[in-house]
Amino acid sequence: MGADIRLLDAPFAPGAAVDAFAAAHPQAGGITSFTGQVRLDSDVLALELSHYAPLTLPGMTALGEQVLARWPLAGLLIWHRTGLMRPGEPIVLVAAAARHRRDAFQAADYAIDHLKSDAWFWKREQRADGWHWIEPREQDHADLARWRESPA
Amino acid sequence: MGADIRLLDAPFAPGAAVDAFAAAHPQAGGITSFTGQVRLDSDVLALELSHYAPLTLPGMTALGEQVLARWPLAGLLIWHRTGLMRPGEPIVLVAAAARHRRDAFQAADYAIDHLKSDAWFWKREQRADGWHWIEPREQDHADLARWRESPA
Amino acid sequence: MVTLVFLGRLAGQAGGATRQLPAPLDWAGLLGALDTVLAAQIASDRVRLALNGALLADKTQLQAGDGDEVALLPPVSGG
Amino acid sequence: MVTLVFLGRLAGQAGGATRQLPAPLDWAGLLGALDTVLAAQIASDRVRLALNGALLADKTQLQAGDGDEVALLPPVSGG
Repeated sequence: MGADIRLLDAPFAPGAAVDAFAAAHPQAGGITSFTGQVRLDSDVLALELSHYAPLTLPGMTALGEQVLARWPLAGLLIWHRTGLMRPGEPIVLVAAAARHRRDAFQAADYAIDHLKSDAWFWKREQRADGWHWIEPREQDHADLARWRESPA
Repeated sequence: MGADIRLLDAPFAPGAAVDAFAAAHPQAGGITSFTGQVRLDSDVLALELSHYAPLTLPGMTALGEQVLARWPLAGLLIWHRTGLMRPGEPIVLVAAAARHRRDAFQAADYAIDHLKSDAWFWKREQRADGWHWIEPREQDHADLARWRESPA
Repeated sequence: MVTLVFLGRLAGQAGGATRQLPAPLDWAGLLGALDTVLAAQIASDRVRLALNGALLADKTQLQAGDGDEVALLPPVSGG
Repeated sequence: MVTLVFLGRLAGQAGGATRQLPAPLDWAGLLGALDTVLAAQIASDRVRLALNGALLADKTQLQAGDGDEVALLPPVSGG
């Protein structure tokens, strides 16, 4: 079974995607999902995500294979928006279906942590004074380090 | 802000609930949710959950308050079905919205681990040969022990 | 009267989800009113008692009066 | 011709997402064709190069021919 990996250039509804994903994996007892959305922040008017097609989708696909190899999952979904997004719009959806909920939690957690490093996205925010590129965050490095210190 | 805690005696759609929850917390950057559903298993025809109202809802409410006190969340949702359920139907939905995704993951993970011990539910499965009560699982004890060993 | 509420598998073993017993009712009276198999189960460490929705720290200290509800709670089910 | 693709903030600094340079193109030729500020950024350890979608382990070994695409990749953004 392969993962459901998509780059989307238009808004999507995470709930409908997760319900369809859950229904497609009725042998799974649990589905963990994570939705990242554009935060409503008084300063941010819009967010733009750019990607480099020859690297971004292969990076997501490789991550999907890595997650499927590491946990016994019934299914895995990784969807990521590109283009221009407004506050409240979903940016990313990760869902993992598994027989046991610990596997579903760890797989979804790992996937979202690694999506930042294994897939190539560049973000900029539009504020009142113009567009600003978003730099890598220290917290992302700390999140990734968790997985190196203690194998799941 | 209080948690959205419900005991439901009829089927519900987790996706619509999570989308509404996400929309209600636009200041949160991430929403982690867990859906437990009745596994499609060749042996199991139906699942029945019974509860004791004077203990079950207060147990869920206390758990919600505990989770809100432990992590900086924008919102928390804990819904649990009771009554008779067929394979594929959702049993439980937990969702945590937070500014930072690590908080959302840990809060949802903790809530579902503790729901088993802090809320009072008794389950039985209908198989071809009749109804069978489900006993506590060793894995549940191991899941709870994780939180005692390492504070989040 | 005191209402007993049997939860989970105890309901099947008691032959019903509820039963009425005369008030007042204490721990010895409760055990004495049930058949020996059911009484032994309720005496086990794994079964807890709630009086009007409040768990008893020590179930042997049960003191139920007229109109009270005593719930008999076996271990909850796993996931 | 070789197509350069500037990603992220490099696109703004290059004044456009793509640029064409004559083939063949090596690392010295690339740096020499860009203004000094942009060349210094691309020479930094934090910027990686991909040739036709494949990351180069050592970007100074770049050898691009006619029709090739060279992507200039700054660090990806945090969450």
